[in-house]
Amino acid sequence: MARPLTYSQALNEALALALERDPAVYLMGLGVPDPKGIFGTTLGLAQRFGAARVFDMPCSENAMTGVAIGSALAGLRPVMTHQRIDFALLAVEQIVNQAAKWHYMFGGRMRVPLVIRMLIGRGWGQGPQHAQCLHAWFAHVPGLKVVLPATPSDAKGLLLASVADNNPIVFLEHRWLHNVSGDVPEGYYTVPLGRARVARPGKDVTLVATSYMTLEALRAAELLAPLAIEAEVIDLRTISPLDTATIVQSVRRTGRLVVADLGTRSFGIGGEIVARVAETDPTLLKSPPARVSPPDLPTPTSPVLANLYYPRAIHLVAAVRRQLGLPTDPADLTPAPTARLDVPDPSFAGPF
Amino acid sequence: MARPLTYSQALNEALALALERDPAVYLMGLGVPDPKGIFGTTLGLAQRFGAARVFDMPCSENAMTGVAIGSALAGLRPVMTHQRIDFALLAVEQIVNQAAKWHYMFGGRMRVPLVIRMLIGRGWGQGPQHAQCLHAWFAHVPGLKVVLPATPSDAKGLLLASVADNNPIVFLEHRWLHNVSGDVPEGYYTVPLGRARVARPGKDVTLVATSYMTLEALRAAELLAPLAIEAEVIDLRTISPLDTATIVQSVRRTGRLVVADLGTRSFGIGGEIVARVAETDPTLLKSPPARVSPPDLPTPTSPVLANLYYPRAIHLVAAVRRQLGLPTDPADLTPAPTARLDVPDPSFAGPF
Amino acid sequence: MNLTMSESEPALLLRLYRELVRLRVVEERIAELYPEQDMRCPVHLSIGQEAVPVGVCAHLGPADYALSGHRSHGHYLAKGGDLRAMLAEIYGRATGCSRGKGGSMHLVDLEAGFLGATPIVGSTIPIAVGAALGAAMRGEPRLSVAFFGEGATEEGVFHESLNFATLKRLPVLFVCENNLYSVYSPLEVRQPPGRSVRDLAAGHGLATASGDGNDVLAVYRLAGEAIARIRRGEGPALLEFATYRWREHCGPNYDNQLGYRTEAEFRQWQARCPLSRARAALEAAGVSAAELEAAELAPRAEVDAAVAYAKASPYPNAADLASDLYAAAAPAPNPELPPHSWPAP
Amino acid sequence: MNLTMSESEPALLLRLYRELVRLRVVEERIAELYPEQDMRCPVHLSIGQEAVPVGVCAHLGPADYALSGHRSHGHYLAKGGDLRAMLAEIYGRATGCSRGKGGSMHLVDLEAGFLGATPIVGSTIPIAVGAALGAAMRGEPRLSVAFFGEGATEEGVFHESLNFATLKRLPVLFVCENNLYSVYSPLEVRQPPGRSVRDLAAGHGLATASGDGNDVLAVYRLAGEAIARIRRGEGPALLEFATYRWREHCGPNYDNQLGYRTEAEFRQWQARCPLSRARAALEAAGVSAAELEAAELAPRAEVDAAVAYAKASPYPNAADLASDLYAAAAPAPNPELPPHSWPAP
Ligand SMILES: Cc1ncc(C[n+]2csc(CCOP(=O)(O)OP(=O)(O)O)c2C)c(N)n1
Ligand SMILES: Cc1ncc(C[n+]2csc(CCOP(=O)(O)OP(=O)(O)O)c2C)c(N)n1
Ligand SMILES: [Mg+2]
Ligand SMILES: [Mg+2]
Repeated sequence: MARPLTYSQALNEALALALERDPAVYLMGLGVPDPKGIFGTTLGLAQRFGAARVFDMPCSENAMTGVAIGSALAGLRPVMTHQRIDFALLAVEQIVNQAAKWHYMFGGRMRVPLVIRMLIGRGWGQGPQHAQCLHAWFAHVPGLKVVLPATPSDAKGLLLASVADNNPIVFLEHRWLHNVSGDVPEGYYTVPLGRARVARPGKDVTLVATSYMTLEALRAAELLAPLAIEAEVIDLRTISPLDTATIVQSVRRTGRLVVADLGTRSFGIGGEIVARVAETDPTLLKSPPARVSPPDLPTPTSPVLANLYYPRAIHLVAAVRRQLGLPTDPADLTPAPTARLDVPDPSFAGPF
Repeated sequence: MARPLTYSQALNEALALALERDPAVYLMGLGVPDPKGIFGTTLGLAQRFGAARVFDMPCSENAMTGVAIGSALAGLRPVMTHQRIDFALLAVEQIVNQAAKWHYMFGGRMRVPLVIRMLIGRGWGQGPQHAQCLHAWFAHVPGLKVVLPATPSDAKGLLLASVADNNPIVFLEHRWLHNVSGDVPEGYYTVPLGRARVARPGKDVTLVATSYMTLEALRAAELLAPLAIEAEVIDLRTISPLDTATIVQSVRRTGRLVVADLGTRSFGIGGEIVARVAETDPTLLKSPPARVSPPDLPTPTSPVLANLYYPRAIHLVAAVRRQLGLPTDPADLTPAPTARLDVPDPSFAGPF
Repeated sequence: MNLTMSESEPALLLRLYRELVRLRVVEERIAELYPEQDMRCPVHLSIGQEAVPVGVCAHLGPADYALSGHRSHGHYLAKGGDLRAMLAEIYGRATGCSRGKGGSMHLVDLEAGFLGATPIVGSTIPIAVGAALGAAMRGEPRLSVAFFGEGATEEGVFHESLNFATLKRLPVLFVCENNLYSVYSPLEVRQPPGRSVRDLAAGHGLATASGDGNDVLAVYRLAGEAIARIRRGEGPALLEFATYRWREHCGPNYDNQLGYRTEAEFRQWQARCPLSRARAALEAAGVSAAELEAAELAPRAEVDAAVAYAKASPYPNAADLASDLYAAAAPAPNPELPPHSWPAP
Repeated sequence: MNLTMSESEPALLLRLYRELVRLRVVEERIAELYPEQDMRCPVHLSIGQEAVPVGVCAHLGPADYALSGHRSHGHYLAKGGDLRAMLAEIYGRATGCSRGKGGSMHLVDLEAGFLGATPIVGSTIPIAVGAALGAAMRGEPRLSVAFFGEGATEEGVFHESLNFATLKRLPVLFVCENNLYSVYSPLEVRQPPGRSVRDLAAGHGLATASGDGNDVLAVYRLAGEAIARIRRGEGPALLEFATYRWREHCGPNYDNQLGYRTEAEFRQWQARCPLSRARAALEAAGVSAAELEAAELAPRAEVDAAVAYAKASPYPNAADLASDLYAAAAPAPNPELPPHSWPAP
């Protein structure tokens, strides 16, 4: 039976199920057992499963990733958490040189079942060092899988699939999703890695999104509907493996492609998606494809600048309109300086 | 007056000129003053400019990058070296969170003139942890510039431009280029960052390459010439900033695009280049564009596997032929197991 | 627990006390205004920890460098940073010290020698070492100070930085404020029992000392000795100070109700308030109540004016978004740079 | 400098000597064959440093874990790794321990408990700690050993690893082979004068000792004490051994002519050859020349056979290129896993 849960409750439930089913699973990360429980996702788990299986760690992201890898080699299934992806940059050597490659470089003899949860920060002045979205980096590394759930039920099912997988997984949670609610099935289930989801069918344009941008894409589709433009929204769910077939099939029908991304534009995932379509057949595209993403800039802190930095549904709408020869007045895209766009909803007050 | 120099001699000359012109310039890195002198590029400089300006460092890539940044804030112009890009993964936090962002995030008040030279290893069993090409990563980071010279004269001019630039620069040298010779002008000159070079003009297909792949692209153009196919070879020289105009102008004329890259295929620079063309106008492309690059795998060590891993001129030729409806027998692309393709030339014996 | 003072010290202590009060008043004002939701960025208050920045920075001039992390307001102000520019920055205004791009976690004031604060734990430590290297190589008699918490000593970069600074005998002072917690995580889950940052650092071979971080005179004395040593060219030093954060890790509130630390522990540390202790010592030394009250009132006008300035300041505009991605071309090499006087190791 | 031996030790020393000789013979054969250009990968020989792997691994069983870095042949072999699979790996063959994907810098032998070697300086140290954590959490009485050079102690991850291992009292032994150089860089350009790795480590609060790394019995004794302590559950330990690499950093040749170290230094260390010293002690203890010669000849046949095996082995084929990128789906959770016996800290 499905019931409404928030994204963070769904993750909490997934972690509890994973811990319950397999004694090899353990959780570790800065603040994992603390009273805030990683935005609620780990609340109660230390109490229920014990401090030996749910524990905090020193501020040593690099070594602790190595520790997680070593424990995986020794038969455990670690789930590690970083409260911001930016902090995990200290651990890139272990993630990329080690975790991603041990299976291949030891001829299949070693395996590293390791889930690294990383939060993608946003809003309320997270600024240049607490709000990066570097999923494109990890997708570029052979041997990693990269998961970006958009809904509570996918969050649960993809996390359980990630824990069950025998490979290192980069599992990215957008901070603006934790409080979003949706129906979540009870009990244990997995959502397969590598398969996109058609979040809304449509025939006029394909909007490809991941994670939080799926919500903006769905909003854009609603804004387009009254103009008699039926947008198909594809939620990629995982970007590595990337479900090219679902994207191409959609563009074959719609002839138009807009990619909505969280990361900065150049050398991000948008380029890969556009390229895969163009490589299949550039004549599928009735008009130049578009990428909607933050500009190639660090994230500014001032809310006024952040408002200008992040694209929203209306930017997707404008991109679609442009493809259809319906221009948009740029002024319509510029938020009022006083607009409170740095929080997902008014209940979200304060820095996190 | 230009005279023939090797790529590493050209770099050595550039470093000497930089040290000579500006007392703020200094060089640091593992082995910089050692008897091998970073494949010859730093030979003699410690003797000439003194141990206070040309020095070795502890095996502490992360802190030493921070040290370089701090010294840049204090008015120096460090040139740092990593003998393999793989080692620099330990320093990604400093490069990406710090160096790339200090100018922007402090509102233009700070600047970090810092050149980070990184060697892209290849050949003779460098394998999974000594042969990665992660230039796409750095190009995805706003605030960095990413330079990949292909010729000795560009190596010198681009290195001098990089040292003169007031921003953090990732300067990537492919190991197979150090012994390549070419005419190099005497004295001080700079090659501007952000401008591609048409290495060979042609009208039938555009081959876009960087660094060592420029040599393979030129070879491919020669192989195509007898078939009456005139390939235009573009050497990007820098990928951030990326000279989109030169690429698009060429594809406008040729209608065909093949990107030759050093890094693994997915989410690499090839996708960005294809996307920029498609975004400009997908109808420019008379046939599906192609990316020629290593597959999405870690680098294997066995020479037999490495032979299969790295694409060569014949793979570019095959990609062009396919676009023109002239298929290639796959067997022609498979090297003999005993082929010695893991060295640039027979004089290159041994691990480095 | 009591401050001890020689005859000549009341004037010094009064000077330090004024600065302690100033830091406290600024941050209490931030805490008061934060719920208005106009400071839209994380703030990490150092209320309770003021004695360390004040005691250390009293020995520094604007030519000296300082760097800090997420909890940097005190270091910025004690180092001479511009209060108005700091508040404007927290308010996201174009007049902010980082022109609104950085917020509370990215303060800078070049004129004051405050080279920057960034909130990645430990990451400005090597940058401070690099600034010291730069000063040394340019032959400038500057000193560089890295401020950080005990959590930062768990990052490998801390050790790498100490090793290099000691190897090159650089003019850098490492100042660790050990406030027992990293966010809600107590020392027990992060460091072996009995660990002292000072002993840990000593293995690298630099000079070390530790002291009471809530006793501004104790801080002042230890810092004075360490800094004199560094200025004499005897190489880097590390100071560890025991202190305590009063408010929540991030934000304006108290958070003992969360249960990660006991109310008793909190009270014990509040009883050791660096301001109250300095005040008591000043009273005991005969400083008049009127003089003390004047000292306590003095910063209020400055803070009122700075808040008004910040709030009245313009926001950045759309053109500012894309500015400052890249620094402009280099000026021609500067022939007036002082010759390199830094001896090769 | 002379080995001292109690009455009962000749048998032990003879056993250790056999292993020292074996390592030496294997690596000298590699050096001899390398110029044929059929081993097409970097090799970092440990000739001169054999006493450390031999003395330490004599206390380990196949259930214990070991990890190493770029200079791992000795650790792999002493830990019981399969010689044929190692040579086949260096020859890039499908029968190699990593099926040709890894080469000399990526050795592994699960049956022998050699979990892996990788050539990023310092990076397997935390992995060894993690393996110890895994063993502890699963209630298995295994011990984990991290082998590394003194260069690796300059990487921050070394310190982070020591801190966590000590915090959790994990069954891990850190073994540092201090051979004075990192590639061509002497200690003076990397670490402050007088630095000892042992003292540096001691700041973390774990047990430490240092000794003569060219005296196999000294290594054996120190390792024995440390390992007994760890097996008693008293937490991690670190051993630092002074030793010296004879050949070039990477490759089969001698390289003193480069001038980064003196011929005199080299000769002094060669005079302290771990094999010669063990042999002299055995002679002094009355072991016959015939027995010693037999010990010295014994490995030759094994090595000949292993080289022949490696050279005759097939290369990987095109299908192998893309295999093993991802590990197959997990088996169902294993209900037979031992219950968690690791106490919460
Ligand atoms: C590398 C990194 N890891 C984690 C964090 C999250 N974080 C922010 S502040 C903080 C606490 C650090 O503790 P400490 O250094 O003792 O400073 P304090 O907050 O106690 O002043 C942490 C873990 C971070 N900013 N950077
Ligand atoms: C992170 C990293 N930095 C640099 C290198 C290059 N490198 C390979 S081996 C080596 C020497 C390390 O010295 P040490 O740890 O003392 O080992 P030794 O070679 O002396 O056995 C270096 C610097 C590397 N492999 N990894
Ligand atoms: Mg703290
Ligand atoms: Mg060494």
